[in-house]
Amino acid sequence: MSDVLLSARDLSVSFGGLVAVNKVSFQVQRGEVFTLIGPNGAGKTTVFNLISRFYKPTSGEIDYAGESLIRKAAHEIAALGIARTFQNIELFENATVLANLLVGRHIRRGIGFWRSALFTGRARAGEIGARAKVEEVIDLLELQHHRDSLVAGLPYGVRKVVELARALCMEPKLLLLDEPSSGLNVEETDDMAFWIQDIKNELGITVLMVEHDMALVSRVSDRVLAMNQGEVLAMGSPQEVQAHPAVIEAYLGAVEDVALLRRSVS
Amino acid sequence: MRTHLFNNCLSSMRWSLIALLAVGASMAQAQVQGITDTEIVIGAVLDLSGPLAIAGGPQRDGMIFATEEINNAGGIHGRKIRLILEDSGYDTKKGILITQKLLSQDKVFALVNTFGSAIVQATQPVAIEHGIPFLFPSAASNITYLPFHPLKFGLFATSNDHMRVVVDYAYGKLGKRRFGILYQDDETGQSALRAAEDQLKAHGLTLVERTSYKRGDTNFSAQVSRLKAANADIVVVGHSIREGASVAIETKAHGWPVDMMVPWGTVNAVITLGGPAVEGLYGATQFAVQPQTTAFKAFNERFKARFGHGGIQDYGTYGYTAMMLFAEGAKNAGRNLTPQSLSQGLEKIKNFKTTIEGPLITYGPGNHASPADAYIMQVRAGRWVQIAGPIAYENMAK
Amino acid sequence: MQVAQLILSGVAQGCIYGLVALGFVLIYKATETVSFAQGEFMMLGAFCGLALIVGLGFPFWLALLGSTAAVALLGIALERIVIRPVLGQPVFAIFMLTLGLGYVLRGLITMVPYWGIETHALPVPYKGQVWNLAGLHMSAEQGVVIAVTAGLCALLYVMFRYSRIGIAMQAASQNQLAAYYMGIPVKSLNGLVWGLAAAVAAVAGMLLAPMTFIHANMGYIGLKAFPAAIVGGFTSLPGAIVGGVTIGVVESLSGFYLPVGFKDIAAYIVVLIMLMIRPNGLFGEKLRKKV
Amino acid sequence: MRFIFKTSYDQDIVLAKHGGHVFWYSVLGLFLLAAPWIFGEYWLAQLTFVLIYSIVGLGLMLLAGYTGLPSIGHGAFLGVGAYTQAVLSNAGWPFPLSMAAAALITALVGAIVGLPALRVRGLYLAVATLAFGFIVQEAFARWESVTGGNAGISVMAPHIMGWKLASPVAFYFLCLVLTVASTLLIVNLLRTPTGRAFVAIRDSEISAQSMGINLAHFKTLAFSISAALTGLAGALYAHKLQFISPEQFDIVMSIDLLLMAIIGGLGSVHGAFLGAIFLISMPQMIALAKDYLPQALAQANGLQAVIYGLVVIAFIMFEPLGIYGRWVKVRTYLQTVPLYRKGTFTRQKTFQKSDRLK
Repeated sequence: MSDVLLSARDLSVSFGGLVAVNKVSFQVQRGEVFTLIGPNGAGKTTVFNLISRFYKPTSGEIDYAGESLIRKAAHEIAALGIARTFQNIELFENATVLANLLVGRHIRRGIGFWRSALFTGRARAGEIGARAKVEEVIDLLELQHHRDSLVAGLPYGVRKVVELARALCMEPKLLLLDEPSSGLNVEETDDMAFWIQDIKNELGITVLMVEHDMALVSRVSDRVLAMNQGEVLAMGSPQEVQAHPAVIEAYLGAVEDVALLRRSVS
Repeated sequence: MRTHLFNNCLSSMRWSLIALLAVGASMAQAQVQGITDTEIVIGAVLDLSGPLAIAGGPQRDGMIFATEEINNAGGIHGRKIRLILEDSGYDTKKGILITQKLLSQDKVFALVNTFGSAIVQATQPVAIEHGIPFLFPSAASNITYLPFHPLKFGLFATSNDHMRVVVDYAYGKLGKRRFGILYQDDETGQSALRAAEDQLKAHGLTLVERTSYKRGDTNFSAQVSRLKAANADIVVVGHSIREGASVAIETKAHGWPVDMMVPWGTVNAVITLGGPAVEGLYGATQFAVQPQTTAFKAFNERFKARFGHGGIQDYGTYGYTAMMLFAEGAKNAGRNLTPQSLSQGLEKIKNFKTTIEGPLITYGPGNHASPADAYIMQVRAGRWVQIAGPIAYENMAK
Repeated sequence: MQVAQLILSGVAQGCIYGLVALGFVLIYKATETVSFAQGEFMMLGAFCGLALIVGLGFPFWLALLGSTAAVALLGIALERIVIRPVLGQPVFAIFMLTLGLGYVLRGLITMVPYWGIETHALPVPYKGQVWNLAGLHMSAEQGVVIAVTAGLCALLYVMFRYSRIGIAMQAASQNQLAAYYMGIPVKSLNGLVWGLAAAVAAVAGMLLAPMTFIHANMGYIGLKAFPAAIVGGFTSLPGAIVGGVTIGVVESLSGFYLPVGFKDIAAYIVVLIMLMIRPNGLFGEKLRKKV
Repeated sequence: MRFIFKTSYDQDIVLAKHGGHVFWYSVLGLFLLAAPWIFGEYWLAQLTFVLIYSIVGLGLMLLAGYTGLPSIGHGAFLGVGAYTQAVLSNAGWPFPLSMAAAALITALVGAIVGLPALRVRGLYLAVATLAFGFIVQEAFARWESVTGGNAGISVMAPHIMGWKLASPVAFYFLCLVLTVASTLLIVNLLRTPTGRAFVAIRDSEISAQSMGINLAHFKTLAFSISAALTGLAGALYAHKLQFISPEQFDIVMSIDLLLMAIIGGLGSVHGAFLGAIFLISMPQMIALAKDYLPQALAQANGLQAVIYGLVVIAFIMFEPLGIYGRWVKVRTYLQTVPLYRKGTFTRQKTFQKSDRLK
């Protein structure tokens, strides 16, 4: 499979002298699950934030489906078909799950201020269409009985799923998952793995994720990229990367992460 | 749209009804708003909590005192006055709402001494529209009696008149030539400014410096620097009480011994606040608390007994006079009291004067103007002393 | 010469703004809330001092301490009763809460018969004295304001730098949760911070009183302390004073050189410009949310 | 307890969710239509003010409640609308035109004031709007050729083609129509992508962006709509008071408006109305209460401020969701009694959200 969806070339960013990401290059193939691993502060999330254009790279290029992301604004990324979730959940706390998911349809709203204000027939049709799509996702991720509850009241695990659902409602081509299993218990992690595979196989969505739980990583990833202190350590199949001496060394460097390497922590 | 039209004419009927009530002449006594066989309801909108509560408080006491005197003396043709005092906090919106309440809820017969130019400007039309007499408002501008209307009567000296008196006095008696003015940045202050400029023009002079402050300002050093830089030999502080004292203090802080005048607000507060700094300050007032005639002394003792704190003063005298003036007009109107008969009753008043020293008040058909004369006062040894008056300004125009 | 004179009086006025702003910053740093009631604390401080001097015949300096202490206690009490229960609610709600607090405090003062609605002069030993330094006139009032402000800043600096409690406060203001885990009693610290802020405001009130007068609405000067705090960067203590002085001087100069009216809005124009070009103010730190 | 079985998506979209809604809102509607014949002149005037303030409340609700952008400058917006209306209708414009102009001009001003919102938020934004408020008020006082300066200007009754809405009743209905229109506008926005974008911005700017929401566009939009409604209310306000002067649109007015929204209940359309009712009726209630209070207390000037302040404090401490929030609880209780579970509404304590972090 030689069809590249996203490619980063010599990506670097530094905040006030501190180099967070240094000359990182990688390519994400269409239809694969590509995972970034590495100890805390390795710069994985920073790479995500570069892709979603929250940060501006000091140098380097990011191309997505043939066009450069560098010249895009943060809010233009979604329209290209890139959705993401966040390490520590960024949901719309004081809205219902339903409302959260409907926001996912924003880029496909197709009506402006005046049609909204007057609630024209087209607005109504749009609403019903959006709702139909949202319901599909709700069924897929089994959120039915949370539909009308406020996010603020939901347990962590469910929120994690809601955030995933919200991303799926965007019908993205590329899905960025930032530590999808963090804070989940074993069963929830299991579901998550299952869903990630579904997303890849059933929905045909390419997934780029950051993950600590190596069990999950090896289970769903096609390829893994290990980072440390903003630099690429190794890239390849999960097994290869885990075996890679540099990677082990890096993890041993940070004791608490050895634990993460060995067993999956909730 | 039809409903609109419908309501429109319906309510226009209501309006004409109110008008009829107001005109009242043809109607039975009982139907005049605010009048019963035993009672006359009077409304007053004062500033009791706002920035000018310093003046509103004394006014309230003056009005209450007058009302009690009248009622104790048997009232007016057998009717006692019921005085409804409301607090506007010197807030225009609040003033308007309260006035609407007095008119349509408390059903007052007349509004006496509404306080504050902006509030008067806003509420006078409403009252007149209701056919309710709008009497003796404390607004230092001639809108209190102009344009002429049978239900409008002025008593409060206009800022223009007093400013002109003050300017004349400073020019003629004090030989001042370099006038600087520090006026409060609102309508009253600005019209005072215009009056000063106008009167100076009559003497062939112009202001050497004009600067303003906002109500509640705390720091006047910039303004005083300006006046000092212009080397004024007298500073007129337009429309203020608290600020007058502040400015006096500020000039001392600048080591600048300059004469100062306030066209009104000769209240003791200025002295208690300003202390030695206001010694020698000139001021003008409409009703003087001197000479201390025996009659006045007795009056003031009664006043003290009633309200405690240091006897009647400037704004108190105004409130008192306003109520007495109303009573006089109502007496003249006779038992059949309507807005019209009251108006005619007031127009009968000639050379009216209360126990308190003041200009002789005279109204007449077509003349509801406030008296223009003023007493010139000065702070001497820590108290206001009357040094001239009552005098009116010389109108150079004529 | 003229300019120097204007700047001098601007600085004096600015110190008042600065002191009130100092209260804002203290509270904001510690609890990330803004107390709209600072101005009212200032007003209370002045009234309290007046009561002590006129009523109980205290000497000025003693009254200064007395009212400062009293208002500080009030601050602590209010934090405990009103603010602490609502911590965790949106910053904005707490802001409105302190607004309501301001209404109540101002209302209570005006409810005191006669006394409350009247304007009072604060008798101080140095009243009316004027110093003449090299052609510059400075009233003793202004001098005292500047001196005390400087002293107060030094005091606060030392306290935050060296005393354990000061350091604890700093820690808490950096990261409440972390500080809490480190065993710092964050809650009672917040109480102290409120007390401190109230105290500073009270001092400002006592200093302002001789220059202007004491009345229920004198607290509105707090509105000009907001721009001061923003200009200084809402998270910097020295910034508050610098911001205050900046505002004061700009006002004084615009009052002299610019046409009527500019003096009154100078502060707000300055703050808008600042927000446009440098939202974090002169000394504010820039923080970024981690996602 | 009422259970609603949903059979179509429409049921979540339509405004009246069930028969109860239909019934009660029709009752309210009839009451409002009959009001002029139920109330005397004075109370009708109060009701008219309630309507006018409700429109402001809606605007403020959209901005502060739904988009999370606090404004202490709405007094100034009200002023811009009022002055535009005063000047134009005195210049002989028919009221539909002048009111449209008032709304439009205020919307433009709002868009400008919104500019800082693109860079700063929370407290900083609040101060920016505060500063703007002062500057605009100063402009009213200075621009004498148009505004009449501190002298203020009196406003003639709304008129069109010679027909004057001079009577309080006619004017009441004008306010009623505009209030209903504004309400529909807001609820429509809130059930469509635009409204959800506002909420998204309120709760998490960062993920709103990653959902493809253009912050600059929607923040400016929120400010413009809010300002437009406030401007429209200002136009009505000008006619109702018949006289406007700069000091009417000061900081105190802005704060009152904000408190109105808070007390009514941020983030609920009902709140806008409840808040307005509170703001207007509170002074009346106190006036009535005065008759029963001891003289010394009743005469005290600060009483109103104290009560006002206490109410605000009480609401934020015990009922952050405002009057509407309280009502919801009472209603749920009545519906579920005796099955009502204690603590149905207990909020879990959240850690303080940092406002410094953007």
